[in-house]
Amino acid sequence: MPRPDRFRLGAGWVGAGAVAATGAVSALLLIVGGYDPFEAAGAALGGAFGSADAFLSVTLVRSIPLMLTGLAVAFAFRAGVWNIGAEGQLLAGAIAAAWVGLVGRALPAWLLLPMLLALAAFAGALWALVPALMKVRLGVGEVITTLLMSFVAIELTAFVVRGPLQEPRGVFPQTEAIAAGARLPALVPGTRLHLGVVLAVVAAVAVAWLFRQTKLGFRMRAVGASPEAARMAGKIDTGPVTLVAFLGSGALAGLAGGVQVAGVTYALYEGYSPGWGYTAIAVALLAALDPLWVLATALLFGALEAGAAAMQRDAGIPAVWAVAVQALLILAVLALDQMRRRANAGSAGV
Amino acid sequence: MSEAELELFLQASVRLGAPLALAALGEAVTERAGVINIGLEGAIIAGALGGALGALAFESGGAGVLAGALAGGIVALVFAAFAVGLGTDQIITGTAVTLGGLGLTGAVYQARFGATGTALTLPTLAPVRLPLLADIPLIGDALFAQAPTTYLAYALAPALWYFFFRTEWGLELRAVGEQPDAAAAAGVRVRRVRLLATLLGGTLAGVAGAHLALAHAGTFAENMSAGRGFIAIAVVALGRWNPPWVLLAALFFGAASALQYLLQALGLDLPYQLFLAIPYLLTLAALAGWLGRARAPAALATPWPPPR
Amino acid sequence: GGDAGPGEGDAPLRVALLTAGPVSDAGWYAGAYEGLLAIRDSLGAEVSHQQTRTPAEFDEAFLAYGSSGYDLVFAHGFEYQDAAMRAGEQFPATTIVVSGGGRVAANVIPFIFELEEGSYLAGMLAAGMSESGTIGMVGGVEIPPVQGTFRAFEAGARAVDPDVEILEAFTGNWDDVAAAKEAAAAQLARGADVIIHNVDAASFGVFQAVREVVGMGRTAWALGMNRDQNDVAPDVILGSAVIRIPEAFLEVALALQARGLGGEPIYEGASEGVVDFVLNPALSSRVPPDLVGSMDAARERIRSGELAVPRVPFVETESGIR
Amino acid sequence: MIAVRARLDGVVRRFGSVEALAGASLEVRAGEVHALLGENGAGKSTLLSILGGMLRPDAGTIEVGGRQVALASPRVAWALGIGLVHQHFTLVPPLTVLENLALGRRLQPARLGRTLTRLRAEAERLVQRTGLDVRLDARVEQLAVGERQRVEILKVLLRDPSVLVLDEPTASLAPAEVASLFELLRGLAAEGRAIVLVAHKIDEVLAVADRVTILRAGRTTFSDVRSKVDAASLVRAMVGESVTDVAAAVGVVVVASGSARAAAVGVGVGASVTVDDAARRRPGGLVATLADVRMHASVGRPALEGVTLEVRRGEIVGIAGVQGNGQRELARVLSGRSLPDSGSVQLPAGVGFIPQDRTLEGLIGDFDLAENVALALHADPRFTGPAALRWDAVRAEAERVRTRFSIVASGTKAPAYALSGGNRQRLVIGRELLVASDLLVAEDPTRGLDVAATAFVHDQLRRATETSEGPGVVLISGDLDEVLALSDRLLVVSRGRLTPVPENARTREGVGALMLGDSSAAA
Ligand SMILES: Nc1ncnc2c1ncn2[C@@H]1O[C@H](COP(=O)(O)OP(=O)(O)OP(=O)(O)O)[C@@H](O)[C@H]1O
Ligand SMILES: Nc1ncnc2c1ncn2[C@@H]1O[C@H](COP(=O)(O)OP(=O)(O)OP(=O)(O)O)[C@@H](O)[C@H]1O
Ligand SMILES: [Mg+2]
Ligand SMILES: [Mg+2]
Repeated sequence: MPRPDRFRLGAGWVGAGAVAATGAVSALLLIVGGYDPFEAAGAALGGAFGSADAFLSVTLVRSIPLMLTGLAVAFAFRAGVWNIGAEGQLLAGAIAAAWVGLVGRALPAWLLLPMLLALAAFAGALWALVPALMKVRLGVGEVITTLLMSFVAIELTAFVVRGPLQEPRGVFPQTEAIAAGARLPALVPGTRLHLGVVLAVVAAVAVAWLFRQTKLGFRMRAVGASPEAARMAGKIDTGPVTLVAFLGSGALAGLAGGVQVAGVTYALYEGYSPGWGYTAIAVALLAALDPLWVLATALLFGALEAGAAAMQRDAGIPAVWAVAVQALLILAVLALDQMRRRANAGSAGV
Repeated sequence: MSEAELELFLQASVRLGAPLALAALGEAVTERAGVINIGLEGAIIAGALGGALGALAFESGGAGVLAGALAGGIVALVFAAFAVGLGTDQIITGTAVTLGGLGLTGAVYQARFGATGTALTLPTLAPVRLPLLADIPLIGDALFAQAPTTYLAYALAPALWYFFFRTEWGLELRAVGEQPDAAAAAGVRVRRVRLLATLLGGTLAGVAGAHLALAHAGTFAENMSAGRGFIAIAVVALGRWNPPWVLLAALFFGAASALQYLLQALGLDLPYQLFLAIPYLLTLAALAGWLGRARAPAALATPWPPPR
Repeated sequence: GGDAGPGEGDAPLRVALLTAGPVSDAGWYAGAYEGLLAIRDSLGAEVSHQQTRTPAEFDEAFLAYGSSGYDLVFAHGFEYQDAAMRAGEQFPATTIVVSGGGRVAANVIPFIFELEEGSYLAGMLAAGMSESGTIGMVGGVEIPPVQGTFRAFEAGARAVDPDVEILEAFTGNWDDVAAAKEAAAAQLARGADVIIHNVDAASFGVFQAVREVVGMGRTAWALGMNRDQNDVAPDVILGSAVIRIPEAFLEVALALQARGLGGEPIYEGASEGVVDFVLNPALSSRVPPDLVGSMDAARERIRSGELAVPRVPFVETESGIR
Repeated sequence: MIAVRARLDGVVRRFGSVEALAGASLEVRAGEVHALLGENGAGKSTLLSILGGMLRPDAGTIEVGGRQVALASPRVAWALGIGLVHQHFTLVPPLTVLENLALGRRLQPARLGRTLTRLRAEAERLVQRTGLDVRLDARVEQLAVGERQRVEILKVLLRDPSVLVLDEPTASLAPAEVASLFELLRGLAAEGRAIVLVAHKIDEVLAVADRVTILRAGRTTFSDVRSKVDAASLVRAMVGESVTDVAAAVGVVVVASGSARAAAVGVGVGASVTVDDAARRRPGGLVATLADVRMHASVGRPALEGVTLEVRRGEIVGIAGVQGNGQRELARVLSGRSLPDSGSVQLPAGVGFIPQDRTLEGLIGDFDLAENVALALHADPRFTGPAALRWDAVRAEAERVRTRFSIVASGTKAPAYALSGGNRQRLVIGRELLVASDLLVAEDPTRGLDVAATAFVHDQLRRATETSEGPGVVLISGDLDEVLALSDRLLVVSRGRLTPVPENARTREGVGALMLGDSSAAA
């Protein structure tokens, strides 16, 4: 797996270069498909950044689950735990959040909301506990187990919205809307931007602090960078550190699920996540596993998705084309970032 | 359960396992070279569309398989150009390639058959009964009355095993996946090996997609790969990167999937989501019970030359 | 897209469509998209479509259409209903029609396709044609429209043969053709010889499974759903329960333009000519005439309201759930 | 006129802002053993990597066989007959030794079996001839460092290079192996091959070299034939400092502290100076005890079979042995890194541990100097608050280590992977001395250190054990000169058992015999 290698995405010309290269290739693709690339670009930019409302209500709101799951992935990966199951942990958190939000109607908001978020995080951690124990106790690689747990979580979600948590009419596979007191308040009145973004930023700062300053964070990084050296030179018991990485990661992903339920959808549905937990891997790796950079890369992916949706709506680009352009954009960003890194490394590349 | 049902269950296991086996065997080669191609899903769906278009154009299932292989190979080439050639992060690149594969196949499909889709009926790849073998009671039909692509999977398992462990090329491939620096120091062309391994993986994923469209479904639909690329990656790990085991793991997964339809058809009154979760739960149990402790190639997902 | 043309006279109608799946499914979503295009072509409306991938996008999509002044938004799926209610409140000038929705407001209108009426007839045909006495249903995801059609199918079948055995299976999604095929194959192996589906784009897998057992010498049939699929597999599909979604959409748009929709759920069924069951002309000779006769009679009784096909009620109105 | 096999001229190579080579030159001739010397971090490995096609120079010319070439990859270098034995291992751990030898050979690409059969015969012949004992069917990950080193050498020799380049091949070989390797090198040179050798022990080098080239700070400062140099002049050329420093480096370290003891150690030039035992105090209290410790190695046979050992404060217990006799496990148990299968272990709190493999076990390449120092300090209350590490204190400590051990690095923020081999070792030693208040377990601590650094480390060890309050030191080493010179008590480890060396056997020969399991020498 890639090693953390800090870099700065924002560095001036990378951004400019990415836009140029992407523009060229995507434009070509759109022209071949019979669409107007300029209209598409206008729509995408407008949809992502065109107005304060587009940015706050759409781009930023879309990036919140990516921020939190991105942090979850970075948290685990930094400790050498390849948790690719943030998706399932997010769903576990969403299920717990929906449950709290439904049964806790009688509780006051100041109690209900924190409870909802805490339980969502707890559920996410619990979902990560299975692969964690399989890894620590049985030595079973987590890449496959976390993935499998995600598939199970998808079916579990489908089950609970038809079974225990189904709306009272018993017809629709979804829950009732959660209590008003269980919802995250708007951060900027009049927009859809909810308090979850503050939570994400606080979490990022906390994780960054953990990694940079604390004993635990140091141990996690050491185990992640070299378990052998951590044991031999650091006298670190890798088992507990690995467990913490799993549970913390699961908790962050679970929190993401809770925040989505409490801040955006207010109810749980089948097919709840479009794959936030998987996109999160790209978000975290593009940020070189740096928690603060995760905020930025999540925003980038949020903007990409917002732009793709706006392209459909406002420029008549079919969803499939919008997705293809999105893929191209990611590749372009990657390629340019890579070239910039090589240039920075001078002649160090062999 | 009647014997007929058991037989059908076994047949369904092989049918569902075969595309996984093809894709997973290819991915095993890719991963043995230290490259994890998360873009496999994109290669499979491209293979399915390529297979469909090829079969229509040449009115032949066989031509469809070749076209599907080509389409999967092209997707893998894009992935390799970035992840192997440029050394970009393999996971992000794979994510983008899957996204692009799903999007572009949809776009091509809609461009060719109209935005609202059409009822494609494809020339299929007919099952071939292997004489004698297919007459074995119970398992004969299941294993030996299948599409030719299924036999390709059977043949690949021992062939790839031989390649990995009994040829110098295989030794180089494994060394590249374990310790690319050491391989390079010994004179192995690391990137070339990785490129070829990735292309082979994509090609087989394309065959898997063509198999889905031509030997299984007889049609093409958007997203019909339905996550099989990711399952195949899990199957590789379940099969410990060893081709015969990978084949068995794919068939195991196929059986676990077939079980859900069997159980649903039996009319057990349980939530069907439980049945849908069976393959994953069974695999988890298998891993916990007796298949754990597999070690991935040490340099898996590590770009070479390293970014420092 | 673009701005609404500054009108001499009336500004064109602006109509949007939200789908939760690809419109290339040649089924449920394709019908809606065709409806949107029909509105564009017949009424000169300015149209827009977005495919959403997650419930988290619902509010955003309504916000986008509501705030840019769309007159009519078709939200083609029950899952949009809660977000539609929120959006309806925020954008009173926009009318939102929720296919299969269960909540009503002045400008949020459930749009109910009574496909049950078609699948009741399908059930009759299935039971009448079955030689084994076992028939099957293969569903994608267990959502109200699917439940509705399956319950009606069962009722129709039992009306013909009270002892018929009916199998049911779900694949968990709408795209996985191979999974749908295996589900159907498993039912065929259990003796089912007529299979209906409600798996949208994956329905080809069901037809393929039937074709394969027919190829091995058995007699088995498939039934189409949602749109007229008779020509998809003319050799095995006896008939299809159809919704004429495009026509229904166009009618809604016309009604909105003419007089507004007035806060009432819209039901479209057999009596409106939107839902029907169509026999495959290529195979109709295989269906015994008296079975065709009793189906025709049932159709008439449904149209006249004499025969109440079982439905899963879900629309919340002031007078309770209907 | 002797043919020039390879010539590097004006070679420049930068790593970011670090200029590892600033105009280095090297001329290698057929039939000679050419020693390349220099302090840790002088650029030796970088220069050799360029010759082996692993790195590309930023400037300068390379000629091989009289033609200017671009050594674009190891393949190209191999094709030109250049074989490089790396300082850091380039073996594939899960493969067997034989498979590693076959890698990249393309003898029978489609039939590995035949290639292996052929190579087995060749390798066995070479083993016979060189005395480099390796188990061809063992997997490399099972091998100790010394054995890996032998495999590296064998791998290159099997390809029959005309220019053989060896970067510190002797650092982890037993004395007898060093002797036979050198004999082999002489033989190869006599066949007309060119040999380039990096080693830090000047006596070794002078015994085998025909010509000597010295690198200092990336520049070639000296190059001449063996007959015109002696140890002192070489060290002067390497260090370029005043004569007293040179003397210190060459071997006589005069401890200028107020201590009563004037200790002298002889390493480097080989002229061992015996320790003034009388000046040493009696050792202090018991700090560590092993009683009847048994342990299995991670693979295969038992590694420790009933080891009993007591370590007291202020003493240096030397444990000599050939790699692979259980020292790795002994070191891990003694340092509290591993639990034995049976037996009792009593250890103090302040334990320092210098592991055998600095790159994989001693350091984290991606961590900077301070973070690597923190590996030893993260549990120490002096450097931690309730949750946070006191990074300012850690960094200050790291800076102290850096200056005290003269680590060539841009600062405490330099990543460990950018350090040269010797500087990595300095970092590990400096760090472990910080925490070894009660016990220091050191495996081959001076492996890969240059002369001055070796002397310095030895001095540090002696100083630490000067008083009976100091830590006990367990020095596990295959370097006989080192253990003989430093140890208060000497034991030999052989096949998982410890045998004390009787006073009358405290000679190179006596200990050497014991190391090979010859118990008659102890009698
Ligand atoms: N950006 C890229 N896109 C696609 N393929 C590439 C790219 N870069 C390299 N390749 C392919 O990868 C192969 C290996 O490239 P590379 O230059 O590393 O090795 P080589 O030249 O074959 O070997 P060596 O460098 O060891 O002599 C090339 O043959 C080329 O076909
Ligand atoms: N990958 C790298 N990145 C940055 N700096 C490096 C890198 N490799 C080597 N250096 C620097 O280049 C200089 C020369 O290193 P080199 O390894 O050639 O020294 P050396 O003479 O072999 O030392 P030693 O005797 O310790 O092995 C050192 O200062 C080292 O820190
Ligand atoms: Mg060196
Ligand atoms: Mg090259």
